Amino acid sequence: MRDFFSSPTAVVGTTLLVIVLTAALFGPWLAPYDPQTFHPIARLQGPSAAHWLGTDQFGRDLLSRVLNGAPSTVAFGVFATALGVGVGSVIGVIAGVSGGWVDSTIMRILDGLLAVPDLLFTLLIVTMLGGGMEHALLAVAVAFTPGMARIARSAVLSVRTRDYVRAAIARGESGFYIVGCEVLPNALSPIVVEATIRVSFAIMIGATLGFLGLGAQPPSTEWGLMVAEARQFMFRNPWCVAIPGLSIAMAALGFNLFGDALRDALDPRRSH
Amino acid sequence: MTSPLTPAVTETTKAALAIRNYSLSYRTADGIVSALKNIDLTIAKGQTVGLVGESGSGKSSMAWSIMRYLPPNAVETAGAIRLAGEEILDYTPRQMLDIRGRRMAMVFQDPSTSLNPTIRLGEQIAEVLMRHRGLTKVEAMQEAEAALARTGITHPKDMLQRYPHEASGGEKQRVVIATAFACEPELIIFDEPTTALDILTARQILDLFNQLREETNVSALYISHDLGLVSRVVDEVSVLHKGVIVESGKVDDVFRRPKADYTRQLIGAVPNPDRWIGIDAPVNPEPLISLETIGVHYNAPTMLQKIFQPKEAEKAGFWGAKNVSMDVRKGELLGVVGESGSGKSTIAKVLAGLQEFDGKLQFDGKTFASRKDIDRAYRRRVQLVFQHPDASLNPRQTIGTIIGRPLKLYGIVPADKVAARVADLLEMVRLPADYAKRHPHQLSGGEKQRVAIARAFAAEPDLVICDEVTAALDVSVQAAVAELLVKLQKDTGTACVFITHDLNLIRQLAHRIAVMHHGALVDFFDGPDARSDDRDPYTKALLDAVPVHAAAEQSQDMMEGSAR
Amino acid sequence: MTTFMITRRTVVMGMAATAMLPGISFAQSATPKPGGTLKISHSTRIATLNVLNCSGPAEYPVVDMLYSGLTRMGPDNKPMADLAERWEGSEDAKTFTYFLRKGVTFHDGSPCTADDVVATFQAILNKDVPAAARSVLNMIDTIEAVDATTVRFNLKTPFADLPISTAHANARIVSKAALSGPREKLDTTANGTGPFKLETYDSARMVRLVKNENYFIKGKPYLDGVEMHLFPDLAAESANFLNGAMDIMLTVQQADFERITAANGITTKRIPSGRFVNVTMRQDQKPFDDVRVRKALAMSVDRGLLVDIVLEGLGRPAYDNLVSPEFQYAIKTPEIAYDPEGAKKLLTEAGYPDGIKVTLVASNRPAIRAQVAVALKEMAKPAGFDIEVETMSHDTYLANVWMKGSFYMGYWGMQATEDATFKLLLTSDASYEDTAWKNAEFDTLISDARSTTDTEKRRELYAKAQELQLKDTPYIVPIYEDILTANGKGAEDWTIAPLSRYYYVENVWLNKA
Amino acid sequence: MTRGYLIRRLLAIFLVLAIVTFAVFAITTVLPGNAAIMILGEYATPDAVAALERQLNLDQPWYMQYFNWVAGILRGDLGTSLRLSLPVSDVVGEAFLNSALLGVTALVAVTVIAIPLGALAALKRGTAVDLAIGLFSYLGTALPEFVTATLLLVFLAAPNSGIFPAGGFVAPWENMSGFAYHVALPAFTLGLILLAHISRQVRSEMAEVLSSDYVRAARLKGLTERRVIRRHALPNSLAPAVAVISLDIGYLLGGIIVVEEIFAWPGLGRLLMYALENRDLPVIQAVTLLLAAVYALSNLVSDIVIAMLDPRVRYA
Repeated sequence: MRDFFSSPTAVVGTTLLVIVLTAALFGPWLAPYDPQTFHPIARLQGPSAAHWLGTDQFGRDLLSRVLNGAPSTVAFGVFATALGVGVGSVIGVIAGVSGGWVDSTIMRILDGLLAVPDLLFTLLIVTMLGGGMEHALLAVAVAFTPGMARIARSAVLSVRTRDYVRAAIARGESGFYIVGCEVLPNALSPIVVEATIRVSFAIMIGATLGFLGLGAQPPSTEWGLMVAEARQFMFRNPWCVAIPGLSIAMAALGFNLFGDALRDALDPRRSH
Repeated sequence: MTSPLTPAVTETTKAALAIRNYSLSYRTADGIVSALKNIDLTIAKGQTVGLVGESGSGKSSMAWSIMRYLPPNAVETAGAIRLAGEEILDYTPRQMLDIRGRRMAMVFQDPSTSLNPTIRLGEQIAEVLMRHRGLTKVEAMQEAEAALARTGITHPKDMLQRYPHEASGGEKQRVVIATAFACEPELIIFDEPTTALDILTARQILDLFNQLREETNVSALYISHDLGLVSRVVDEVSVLHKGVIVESGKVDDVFRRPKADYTRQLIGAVPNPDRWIGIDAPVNPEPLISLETIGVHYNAPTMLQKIFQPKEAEKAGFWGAKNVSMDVRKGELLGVVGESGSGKSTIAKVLAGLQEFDGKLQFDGKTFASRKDIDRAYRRRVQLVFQHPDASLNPRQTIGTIIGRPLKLYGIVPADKVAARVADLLEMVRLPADYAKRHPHQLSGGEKQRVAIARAFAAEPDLVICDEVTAALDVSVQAAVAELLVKLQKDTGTACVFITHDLNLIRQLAHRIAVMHHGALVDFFDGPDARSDDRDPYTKALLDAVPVHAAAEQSQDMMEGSAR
Repeated sequence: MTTFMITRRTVVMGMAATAMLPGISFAQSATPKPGGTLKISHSTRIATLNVLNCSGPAEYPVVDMLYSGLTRMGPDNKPMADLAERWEGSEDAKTFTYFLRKGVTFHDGSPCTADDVVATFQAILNKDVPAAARSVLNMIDTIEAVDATTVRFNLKTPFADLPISTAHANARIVSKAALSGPREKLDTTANGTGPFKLETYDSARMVRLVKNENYFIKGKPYLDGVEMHLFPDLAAESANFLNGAMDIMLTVQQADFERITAANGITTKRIPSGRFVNVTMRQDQKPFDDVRVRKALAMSVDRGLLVDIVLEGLGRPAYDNLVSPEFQYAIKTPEIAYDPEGAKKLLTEAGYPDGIKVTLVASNRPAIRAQVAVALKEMAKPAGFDIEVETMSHDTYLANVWMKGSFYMGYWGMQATEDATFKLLLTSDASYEDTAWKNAEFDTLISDARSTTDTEKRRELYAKAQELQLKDTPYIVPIYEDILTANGKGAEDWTIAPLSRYYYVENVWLNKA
Repeated sequence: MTRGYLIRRLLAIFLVLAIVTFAVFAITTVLPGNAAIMILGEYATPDAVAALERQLNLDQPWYMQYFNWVAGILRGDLGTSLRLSLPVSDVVGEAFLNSALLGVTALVAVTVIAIPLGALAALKRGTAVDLAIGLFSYLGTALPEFVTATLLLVFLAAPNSGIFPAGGFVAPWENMSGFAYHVALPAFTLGLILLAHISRQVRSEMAEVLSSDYVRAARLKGLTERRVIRRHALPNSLAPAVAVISLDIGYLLGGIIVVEEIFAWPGLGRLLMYALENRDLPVIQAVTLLLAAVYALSNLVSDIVIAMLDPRVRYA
């Protein structure tokens, strides 16, 4: 762990992540105002003593809205990824462990799904499902599944041929023990690393869907939606698009940097 | 420390390379780490000097220092390195650019990584000629062809057009050597040039080296961990230990009358085929396990292929083992030797139940005709130790868990006795009992291999298969592991199949030796008969290819004393 | 050039007296110069040119330029002459005769005659073909071509407003030939009698129209051509308009209006209109079956504030009357004060002392629906309404909520008449009757007003209908939205009718050096 | 790279496309609402909807619709847009061309900038230059297109002071400088993520190659640094970069949806959004098909390029 924090990537990533997660966990309680309350006399204002980050078109406090939107924005990324990674990993592990025709059938289908670009795939699914946060979450998860399955499979495959797994096979261990105690613990780190980085993509896709009107819906304080709603006013008060936009960037950056640092720390090839 | 051979000043000026009182350190997170201390080394014109040491001794750092190719965190604290009397420590990087490749060249350990995979071999030789001798591309290619021809490649013109992956390991190393000799340098550094090659190929490269050295009268620094090998090619040798040259001198002097303890220890660790260290042969040999016409076909053609493309199907895949029949006797140590790809590891996998096979295995009255038949009882009684201890121990488990696992799996001891038994096993392989709490990455390579061996013996097996268990270890560690195995065999009466490419080592240990080549069993004989005339020609070739250092036979007594 | 329409019948006179040929009523800023190409920006796609069923905000100006109707609604919201230079209605308001201009030709040169008119109206009435104007013309029994330039409509029931119905933007005259050919051709081609002809139809970027040299009003149009440029992103649209790339911004967003008004050389226009947002409350189920609950909600809406924050002040508070002051028979609607305390009391009376928890559905398009819903949620909170706003995509809304849900946001453009408004939403047989209000007395009032030709009598009937509506509050109508448009320097005489379906581009000219 | 291999790859692509279109079709028909309702909007009356459904053949069962659609495809007829009443091939063809202009501009710009940038970072590893490039690329990957686009609009296309137009399209054959002027911001937005991604990839590949034995060997042969970089290191770090670029085309195809929407670029992305909103199935199908085909083909092309760059890679 000492090595982990010796890289600037890890320090910056962890710092950002702590900020974002704090906002996600305690944001609604930290917010100085009710995020939905109108302040008709203080509309579209820049930062001031009363409103640290300014206000939006209804005079709602931007800081409070951003803090309030943190849980839904971050949770979206985390849960969509968790779901996609969970299902994808199970599929990938099944493919990787079974091998043979099961593996090749699963891989053919995954290749087919991977032929559709991520955002397009998500967009199709979410439109089919009819928009909304839950559907967007499901869509991102579904879109992540094939890629994650692939990564999980290759992680399993690379572990499967390690000598300690062979040793377990030679010992006559049960398949359950081999997968559970020998393969999975060692295949987990690439999956965890990938999942961490993917949270940042999920946050970005979620925000994009919110922006396109297919994700979170008013009066939600999801950050992508906040940018979309404020776009009309962006020349009058750039703060109301910049604040949620940069919040998204910060959250995505945090997960991204943290994931990369994690990868470096876990990859024996890179550490010396 | 003072070198025993302090050369005269006049000699220094004449020397191709003279290193004086040179020290090198690296700045690391843990502070400054010393790599080389007060090195004195002289290579006279036309002379070859050996630099021998185990991994971590600093022998590679020495090569980089001479080539002036050091990482940014290197700190040269003192000394001089002179090439034909010129102080190269003072040279600018630009000046060094003109010296490297022209006046000093280097041959690397692994030709498959030191050649650029995307550039044709011809260009890789020619670029040096164009750079240093100012030849045009056409001239350089002609010259490259000639250089390659000198290395004994049969169709040099054809070879120039190939990519590295289209050439064999030996051919690639010849290309590297041709490149090194291309500009007729004053000094060539050979950094373990045969380690990555097979026995026979290594021998050929060694011969080539000797031949070229005579032809060109080049000076050379030959870096190796292999004492036997060094004794065949060098005039003088320096032994490097932890960054310090502990001894140097004429090769015969050093090997016959080593002065430093470390040299003695090192020489003692070198396998000497004439020094038996194994246990006595079993008195009444009973077969334990027998292999009957075992065959393994990798990438075998599918049924469909056989029907529709019989021609292609014939060629598809290759035989890892073909029609191999032999037996292992109770309590004996059977050696299986061969070059890489000979099928020796395939036999290990078949025995360990890791590889599907044709034919039959007979074990204790039971017959196994397929991998699926192999039951847990068999698996308990036949244990496998892998080549790389790094890979065979699960990095996420503690040593205690790893060694305890067979105990639990096979119910060898009651659950509450597992910890105690693990401690016993650790002690048996000469490791402290508190290692049980550690993770593999906290152990050294030799210690990890001991753990792997302890795990195998934990199952109280009848047969332990050792697949190149010493190959990844340093010489001194190798010897200790081999001894440990013998001791365990003595204590437990377990039979052992010892798979190796090291003929010297196996002749010290094995009661019987099987020789494999291209998947087939070509020779099978009792250990003492290794040198008899009715050996297969391939066996003879292998035995001839293996270097045995000149001093070995003559100073046997003394070495035995130093090893114990 | 002017032919004032003098008819014997007061009823029609009442509406038609001020009808005049286009152009007359406009106070012109200077002598129009001919020539030039007008560039109009818009933000919704022109998906079809089919005049019979187009409905897009940017499709209306295009069909208004390409086609002419028998009559046309003027900027004063009264029918004026178009292809018909005059019309007569019978005393019982059951027979109407239209007299067409002579010598009018379609863009391809073929003459426009009574046969084309008959074919068009028959097509509109044909139930097998989608036609947006059918609901305002379904009282027509038969149409006959009396001669080449005279058409007679025989109605099933008396209907005094027929000249307004025939001015419907989707009731413009299409040639008989086009109607008998493949119907899809109408989507992408146009052969009308309007002031402009179609040159390029690229629905993804730009629709380009060119001057109809044979337009039936001599000397018009002034422009050589008109280009409709599509900018799906509002910010991009306003930026392009402000930097002078576009002459006219068809629709200005409230958020941008002040900024654009302040820009140099830009003239913005605010046209008060009867366009409104309404809250649909299903009255055959709880809790909105109780008029006190509806009244309580009405009192929980701060209409002035809504106009300020949602419309940026560019509209007027409405007090639940579907009929805005622009209508001829609009009554003066009493104001409803924002009174959450009173609303709370009313709710308690109605048996909801702990307030009401309801879900208000809003489509995400246009954004105003969700904005009003979100604002409503905040405003009604102190009164005890715990409103959860559920915003959804428009297609889901149309498929699942619209006409089915119990509490959702509606958004309607201004209708041509009181009759059209009430027949759209409130009468028992209204096309989009989505509240289950169904008031027999109200139905009678509307149907009586239809067949009455006396203006005062109608005023009385419509006043009663509006009062009945206000008494029962079938809908919350919080605001009327102004139509906002803007033209850049040099684009003269640009205007939009309050009905927002009529643009009079033939009067627009470019005053550029 | 045999002909048999190419044929098999192409067949696989067709199979994938068939799966994709069938899936899209099947799901779309399960949804509530259809093109008729969307066309008529809130002016829909049941009989008008029924009439339009008949006209658009939406009253047929979905498998018949799919069958007809596939039959049309096989005849080379992509059908007619339900919403726009124009041949799908025309609508999609023009949009594709416009998207290709944007996409290729972005991709070429990114490739030209990202590879030297990544190589530079690798060569200057650990220095301020590396840090700056790293920071930039991390920021680039963390900004979703709509945020980048919005911020660019605020700062570079503000109405009175703006340097660039806020959107719109000028065809290069009409006016080249106009095209460049209009394509700048959308291409930058589209390229930012890729730029970051590719330069990072090149950096890490290059760093790996630079620490490889053969680069060390090349240096120890006394070759000039210039030759070591250009002949030995760079070409070998390109093959993986090409693989990343082809994967990134997937991002690009997703990104154009947002970018075209914001910058009023009349391409496939905007067409797709419009078709999705209006349930215009033939257009959705054609666009999805096209995007998936472009992606699949770009993967194939990248594999071929990689095989050309790296003689070790052989396909059979």
